[in-house]
Amino acid sequence: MLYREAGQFKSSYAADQQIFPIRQDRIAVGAVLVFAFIVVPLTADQYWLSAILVPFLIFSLAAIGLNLLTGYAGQLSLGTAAFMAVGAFAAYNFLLRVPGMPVLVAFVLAGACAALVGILFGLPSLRIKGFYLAVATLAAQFFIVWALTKFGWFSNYSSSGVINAQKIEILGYRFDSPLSKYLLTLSIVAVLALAAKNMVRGTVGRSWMAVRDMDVAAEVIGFPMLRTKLSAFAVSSFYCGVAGALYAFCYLGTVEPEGFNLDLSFRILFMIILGGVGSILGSFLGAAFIVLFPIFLNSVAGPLEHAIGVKLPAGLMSNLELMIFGALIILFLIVEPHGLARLWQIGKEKLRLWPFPH
Amino acid sequence: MEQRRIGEVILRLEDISLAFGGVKALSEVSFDVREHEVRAIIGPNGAGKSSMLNVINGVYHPQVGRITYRGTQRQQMVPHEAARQGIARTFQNIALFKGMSVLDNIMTGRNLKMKATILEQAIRFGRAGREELEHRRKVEEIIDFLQIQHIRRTPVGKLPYGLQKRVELARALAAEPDLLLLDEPMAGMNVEEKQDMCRFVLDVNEQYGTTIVLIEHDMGVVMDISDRVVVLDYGRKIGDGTPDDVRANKAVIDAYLGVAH
Amino acid sequence: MAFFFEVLIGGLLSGVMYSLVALGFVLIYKASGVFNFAQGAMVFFAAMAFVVLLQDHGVNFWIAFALALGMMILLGLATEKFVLRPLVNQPQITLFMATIGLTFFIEGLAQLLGGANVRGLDIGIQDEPIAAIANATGINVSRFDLAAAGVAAVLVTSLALFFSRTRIGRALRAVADDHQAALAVGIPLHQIWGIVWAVAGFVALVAGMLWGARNGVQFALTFVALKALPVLILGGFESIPGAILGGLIIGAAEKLAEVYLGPFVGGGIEGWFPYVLALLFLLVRPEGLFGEKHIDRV
Amino acid sequence: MMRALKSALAGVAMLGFAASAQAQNEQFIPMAGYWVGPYAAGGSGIYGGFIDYLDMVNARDGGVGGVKLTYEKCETEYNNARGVECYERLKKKGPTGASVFHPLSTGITYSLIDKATADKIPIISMGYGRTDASDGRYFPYIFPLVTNYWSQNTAKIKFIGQREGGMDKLKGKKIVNIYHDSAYGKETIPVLDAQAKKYGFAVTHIAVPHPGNEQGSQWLQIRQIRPDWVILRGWGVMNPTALKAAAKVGFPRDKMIGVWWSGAEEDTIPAGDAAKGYIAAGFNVAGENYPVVQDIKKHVYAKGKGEMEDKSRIGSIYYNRGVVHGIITVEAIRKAQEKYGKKPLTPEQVRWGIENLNIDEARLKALGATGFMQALKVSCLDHEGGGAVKFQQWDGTKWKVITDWIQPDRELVRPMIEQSAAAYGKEKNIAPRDCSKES
Amino acid sequence: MAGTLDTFPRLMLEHARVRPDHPATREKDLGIWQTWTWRQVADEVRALACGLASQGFRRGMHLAIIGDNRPRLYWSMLAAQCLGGVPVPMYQDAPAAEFVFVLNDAEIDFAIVEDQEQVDKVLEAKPQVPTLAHICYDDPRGLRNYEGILSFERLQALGREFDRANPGFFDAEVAKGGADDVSVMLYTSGTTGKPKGVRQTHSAFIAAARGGCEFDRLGPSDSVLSYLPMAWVGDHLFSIAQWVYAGFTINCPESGDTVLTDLREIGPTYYFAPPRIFENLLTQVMIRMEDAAAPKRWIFRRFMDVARRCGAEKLDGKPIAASDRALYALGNLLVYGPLRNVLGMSRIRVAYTAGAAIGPDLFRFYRSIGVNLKQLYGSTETCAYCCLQPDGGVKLDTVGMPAPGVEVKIGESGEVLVRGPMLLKEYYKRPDATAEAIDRDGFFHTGDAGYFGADGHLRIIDRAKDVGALASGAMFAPNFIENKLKFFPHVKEAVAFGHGRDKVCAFVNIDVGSVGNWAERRGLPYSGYADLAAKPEVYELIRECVEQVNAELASDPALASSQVSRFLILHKELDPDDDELTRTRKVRRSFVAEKYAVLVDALYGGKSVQHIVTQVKFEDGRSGTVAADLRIVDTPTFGPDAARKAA
Repeated sequence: MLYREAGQFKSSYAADQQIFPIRQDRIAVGAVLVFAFIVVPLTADQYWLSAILVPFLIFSLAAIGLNLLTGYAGQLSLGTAAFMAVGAFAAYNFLLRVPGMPVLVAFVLAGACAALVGILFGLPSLRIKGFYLAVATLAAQFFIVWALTKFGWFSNYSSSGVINAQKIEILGYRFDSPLSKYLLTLSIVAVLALAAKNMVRGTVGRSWMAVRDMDVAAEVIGFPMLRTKLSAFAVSSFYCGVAGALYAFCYLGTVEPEGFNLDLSFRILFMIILGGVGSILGSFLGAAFIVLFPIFLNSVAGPLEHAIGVKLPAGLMSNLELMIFGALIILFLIVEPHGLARLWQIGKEKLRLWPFPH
Repeated sequence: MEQRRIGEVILRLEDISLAFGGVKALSEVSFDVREHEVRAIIGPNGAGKSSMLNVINGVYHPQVGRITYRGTQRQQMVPHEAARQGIARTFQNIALFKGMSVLDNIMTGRNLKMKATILEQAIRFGRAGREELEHRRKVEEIIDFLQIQHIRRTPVGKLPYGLQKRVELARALAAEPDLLLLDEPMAGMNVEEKQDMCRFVLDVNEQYGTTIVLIEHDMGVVMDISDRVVVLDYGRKIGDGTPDDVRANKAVIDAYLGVAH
Repeated sequence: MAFFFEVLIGGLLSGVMYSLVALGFVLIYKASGVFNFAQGAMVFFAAMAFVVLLQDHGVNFWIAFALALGMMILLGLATEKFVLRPLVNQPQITLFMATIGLTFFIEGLAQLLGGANVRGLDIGIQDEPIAAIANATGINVSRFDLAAAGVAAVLVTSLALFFSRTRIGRALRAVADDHQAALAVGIPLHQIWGIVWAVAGFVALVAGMLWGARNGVQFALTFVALKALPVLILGGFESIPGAILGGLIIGAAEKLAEVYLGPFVGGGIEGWFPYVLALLFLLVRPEGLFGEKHIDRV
Repeated sequence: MMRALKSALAGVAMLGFAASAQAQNEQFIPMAGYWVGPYAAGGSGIYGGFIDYLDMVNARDGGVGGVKLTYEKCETEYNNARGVECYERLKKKGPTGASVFHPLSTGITYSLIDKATADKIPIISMGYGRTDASDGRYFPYIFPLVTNYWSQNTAKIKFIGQREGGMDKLKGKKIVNIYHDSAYGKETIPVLDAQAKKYGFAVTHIAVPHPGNEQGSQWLQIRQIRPDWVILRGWGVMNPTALKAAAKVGFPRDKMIGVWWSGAEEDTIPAGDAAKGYIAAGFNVAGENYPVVQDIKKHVYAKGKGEMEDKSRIGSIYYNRGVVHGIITVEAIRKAQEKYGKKPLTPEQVRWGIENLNIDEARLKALGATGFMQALKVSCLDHEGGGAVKFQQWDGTKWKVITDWIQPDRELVRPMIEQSAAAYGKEKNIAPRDCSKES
Repeated sequence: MAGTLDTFPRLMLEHARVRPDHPATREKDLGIWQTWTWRQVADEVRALACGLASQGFRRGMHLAIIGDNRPRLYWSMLAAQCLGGVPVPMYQDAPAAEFVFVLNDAEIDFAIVEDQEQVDKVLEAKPQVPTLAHICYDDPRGLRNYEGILSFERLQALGREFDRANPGFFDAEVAKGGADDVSVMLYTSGTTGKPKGVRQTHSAFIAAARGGCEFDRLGPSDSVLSYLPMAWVGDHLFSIAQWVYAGFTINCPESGDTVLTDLREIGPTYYFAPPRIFENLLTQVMIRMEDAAAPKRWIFRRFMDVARRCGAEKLDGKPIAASDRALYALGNLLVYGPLRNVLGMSRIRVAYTAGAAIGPDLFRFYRSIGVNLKQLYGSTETCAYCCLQPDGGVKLDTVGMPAPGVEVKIGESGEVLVRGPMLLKEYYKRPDATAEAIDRDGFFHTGDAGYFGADGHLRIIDRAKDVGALASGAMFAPNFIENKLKFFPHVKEAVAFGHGRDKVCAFVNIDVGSVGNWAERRGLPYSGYADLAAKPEVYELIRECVEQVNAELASDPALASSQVSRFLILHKELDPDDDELTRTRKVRRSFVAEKYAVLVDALYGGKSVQHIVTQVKFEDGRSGTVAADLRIVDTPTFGPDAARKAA
């Protein structure tokens, strides 16, 4: 309905292959960016910035990372949180141990460290597939968290194993207010999301999808299995690593390895299942849902008690939340295996074809 | 019409034997393929035809035998290495990438010619963007060649069988192969689709000079379009020669007795 | 040396406990090709249901057992109907993710039922060393572990008999071999799957009671499933003997590793050691101990 | 979308607070706890006691100085990220914002140190959290009140010394510290090492991976070491498992000393007989025969209200610990009202109240909590206040107090705290406050 | 435009000079719209012209152009004109046999054709066309091994070489051209007899182009989709004459199958289509809307009602009620705008339809959703049009007022006569025909019967010779009735009989798409056209349509006796390959009547079933027979009173 595409024709491949070939999409994306970079900073309060938007962005980034691996390359991973942990601790150590290390460089290096670890744990993917691989990634989850807890060097011998993220300073500007952290996170996430989008619509993305859809054929047309899968692990882990660093530096400020537990990995997996496997947009939608939904349930619980005057059993909401999440996962897998992103896609198609149904 | 110059032998298979567990798929099969020719492999079901193709491009590794491709002898090869050397193929059961559009599927065929690193692709700067555009043009030519313009953006999973086969051929062609292996390119097609596919195969062979090895059940098609035919039965070679030779071969007639064609 | 044997025996016996959980996985995988991540949650749920009946409602032990079994069967059937059946013919990985969702659902349900506190469960067997053996050899062997091993042995034997001797069992095996073919010869697939999920529920209940008696019934019970995964990788997803043997190997290996290797690296390696072991094993034999080699046809 | 959601949430909240909207004479206290997950027993017990105490004060006294106490629950699931979200959500609630924040998790406490300092909201981490925050010069807003882990550990060693017949008898003894492999669990490793050096005993640290429901091999190790004492530093399900595992390898339970997070009914009852004889430290005691608990029953439960669904938990260790949380919070507000007047106070004013808290025995008696908790006096230098613990032993059905308040080894602990806090200050570039200038 | 710009080549060169980088031609090829600017077009044409010259193409020669709408074929026309030659575009879907006549009649020496298909046909015709010496092709696919033909690239390469060797040649040739030179020769579709070559001069077509462009204010920024047969005068006017006159952009679709997609992509501002296309589009719309969910259908119906009520008036700038204005604005957001968009008509400023009568409902539909659709009237001999509907003065039942500079009058027999600058110069080699068509006063006899209303608008009734009379003496205008029937989406084609008879009977062709969809929704299985056409349910459906037409006819006293009293549904679709339709898809009524005489007899003989065997030609050229038993159905007719009620 809102899409008026008549007259939008492409006279070059460059125009045809741009990220958003439809003008209305470009306008919408522009509007979202304006909203995120200008409207939000002007209107959002601290709570929204630091408790919802920043984690939402960080989880989106992690979800993109997982989506690249699982959604695009078809390699199910349950170790996302561990790669985030690698990123968080690596960034901390780079800043701690290399004098004068710029923060952004540290983030990139943190991603690189996570990528290396990802490659290491991706090696088994050459021989094993499917949930065998999923189980193998659990090894990464448990081992990495254990190693970070166990070897004091990683946490600078902090007695508790907790690390305190250093202050973020870029070109003399201190990022310590929630707003500045939000803008920093937003910028990094926007850039990386764009890069992810570029990758998935380029050769490397096609190589991942090829391996996912039909690995023998992928190899036959010349995608080396080893390099392709490992590149997926590396890039995915890079994203998770950067997300982990942001998680420590822009969100919590202090983290302990146990914070990057299996539960977090599952949470991110849920984001992509609900949001949309194999979709960058889905990563954002899923993250938004998983971040907001519990908060929503939680914040209605108290007022609800007041309103109806009945004391709800302790934990009711939290248990319901678990059940609803579980049920939603199943529901989505049954009804719409491609998640919210597909629903969005369908809605958009409908709008494009409106008033026709097909 | 005879403009193709059939050249030297470019692929030679000698004494290939292949077994899965205890089951022998191929036993001491030898034959060769000349440059620019259309070489057919025929035989009843289970004769080892697909195994033969799989041996050529390294999906299966024969226990015994030698493969000589363009003068280099090798025992075995991994498939992507074969691709690198200019061998492309299609599969008996369509092996398209179901989650991708026709265009992207065909683009994957260009992968060996793309050089941009992941980083370049991520920022889509310089080489990466340029390559995408250049290769898109190439792919469009193939789309044009195979007349599948109208399904360019369709996810391959939604296409009818015949078109999927055509897209698979397009993907193989996108690699600009020297040697094209076609595993039953016309299986399951109706007469019209078969005619189209025959024409495409011949056009490829003619226009690009691509050497073609194909497996086909339809005797008529095989006899029409191939220069030489190898006949396999129970993993052994029972005939080899021009279509006419093969048609006259006693062993072949026996093997095909009862097989309606 | 006595200590080594004590560790070894202790490991083997706790390995049996892992096998018990792994058994549930294997049953379901064998029949429906579903890797049921929710088996751990089912163990938790079963134990919780049992404990709540026993303690909060004062139900007699055996009646509680029967009722809990009934609930597990219901849960199994419901799972088959509402989760598996709509997802039939989906890729295995999708089913796997669905069972992760199921895990969360069951966890929430169990805690809604019984709260979040640790609940003790006494099934009448003390988890103490058997004095006679301790005195004779200096090796502590837990009475409880021994009993659990006994239960596991009985369970495995009866399941093996069930599979080989009964009509349903044979149908199950047929289904496991080839769904389509089974369907073609008139085996009621959904009924079979329902039965398998019910049996898996039964196994979960037994495992839940044993684990609950050992550690208390609480949310953390779901984590035992995580221990069963490497067991499965080692033993192969489709093999009951594999699950037993895998359990024994993992149990013994992780205890030995923790005791003898742990101190050198700071301990606490039990969490990942079985995984790394299984992983290394996978690299050598991707199909597991008893799995069959699989060839991709193209 | 965000805006829309926000107004939707606000709408729901309005609905709830419509009745009390006009009453602005309120002091808001956030209740970020956990009622689900592996550690729910602690969370539900402590926040049960805490909330009941506040309700009792409201019902009995009409609030503090006429100011009604209000609260709102927020589920953290013992998860840092959720905890931070709860903090951010609740910190601006009420007419003056969150008076004081109890994270009830060491991890969340760590995550909030910077934020709370920036927001000028006091954090009370009673019996957990960051030990070196006891040095108030570097941590003006963090209060690890009553006693911290290090103090407690020295008291524990003192207790062992008592049992062994003197601190000199510790030489050559073997002590195992079996700990939850997390920030919380690892806190006491340095202080134990220091004491081992000081008293000449050998200490072995054995980690139990989260959540701690598998301890077979750890206890086999313990059996191999054959220690004289085992210090159990567990949490949640790790505790009953440890007791059962100890029973399994035949380690005497009366040689096991638990930290206060390992010494509640929820830890022992599930272990059954295996728990009998087990000793645990505590900065509060179990039992409901204290006037303060009786008051709660009278003013809250008798009217059909109250947080605890399971009434038998009233008077349990965790519940009573919650009551201690309540007492200290209320007393801090009361103290602050002395200075700032009887009106809703800002968090910063409450902070002053906490820092100048002085609950002596007389006050304890007035509160009906004599013997229930220790007297404490907080200062700018000392954000701990008390430091002593009582030891209790499980007799199979209930906790029995077996010692009086045992004081910590301050000479050992304080320098370590100061050193650690100074290091933190240096890392974070914080100049210490000059406590002589604080009033 | 300066006075010297009196030929198309000069106009083209002027554009290349004035707006060198303005897109002149686009073609969807290799996935994108390949674009050529005016400068590039001028270059291409120059190379091509020189190439033709190098091969011996000289002034006055005819260049056959056969193929779909390809830029190179359009350029070829200009190239021929540059050399003083005459392009002769031919219908690309005609079989080789039909080529022979035109190729011989026009004495073709040179032919530029699109692809292998056309090359094959031309080569097939060649033995019978002694003059044909040069064949040049655009698309080389499949032509590798053909001997003696020239690729377009090669021709241009030769041309560039020639140009280098003879630098002044091209410009000199262009300079030699005069306004009164013949610029194009178009063969009339030949509803009757053999096609005639209509010779039009530069000045005639430029006058026509100028008139149209000024009338509708067309300029360089406009854009059209060139998809109609190049041999048709309408396409020549729009895609050549007005293109080169106004300097706008023509867009060639990727293929015949993708026209609708391409239309949507390009979103032309100026659009031209015969009623059939508009009708098909509307049918598509209705079919697709049938599948929509109920709420959407409700919205659609609701707002289409609003549009019917006030849409056309709004477009004409007439005052409408405020409530309607608001509803229309909402409808524009929800329905009309999106609808225009999916039809590719969002940007259309002016759309024309011509060639046949358009149904009032159809016409009103497009105008009501905001598409400025207008009718024009004209023929090949008048450079496509002589009457146009002005903006704001659009009437459903007229073809508009005489175009600027055109005189139109009604002859004594009621025939429409036209005089003006865009009249044909002559019929090629047919002085007799020329003399017959143009009278002494210079009026061209259109052969159409019509009259001017009081408003000055011309109304066309039918072909003058087709207007007949029933046995009762009442007027019988078969086209009129047929069109009324065809306005139903279910009716694809209709043939009415009645001249000299006592009543009117009709053949009907159902529209397989529309009726098929209708059948599917009712769970009615069918195997093909013939099967579907024979269904009693379908007969009932069509009977209702006929009945409605009868009701409408009954309300007009002059036509009341023309009500269709019996009809049958033909067992096969009328097909140009079987000569039942012209290439422009007009019914050849007399041919049909002759071919299906047995059916006509059955209709009038009162039979209810008739067996028929028909010869058909299949697509691959083979022929065969189709046999069927056709049912004949009576339909109720109305007296004047009943009619008023029904209407």
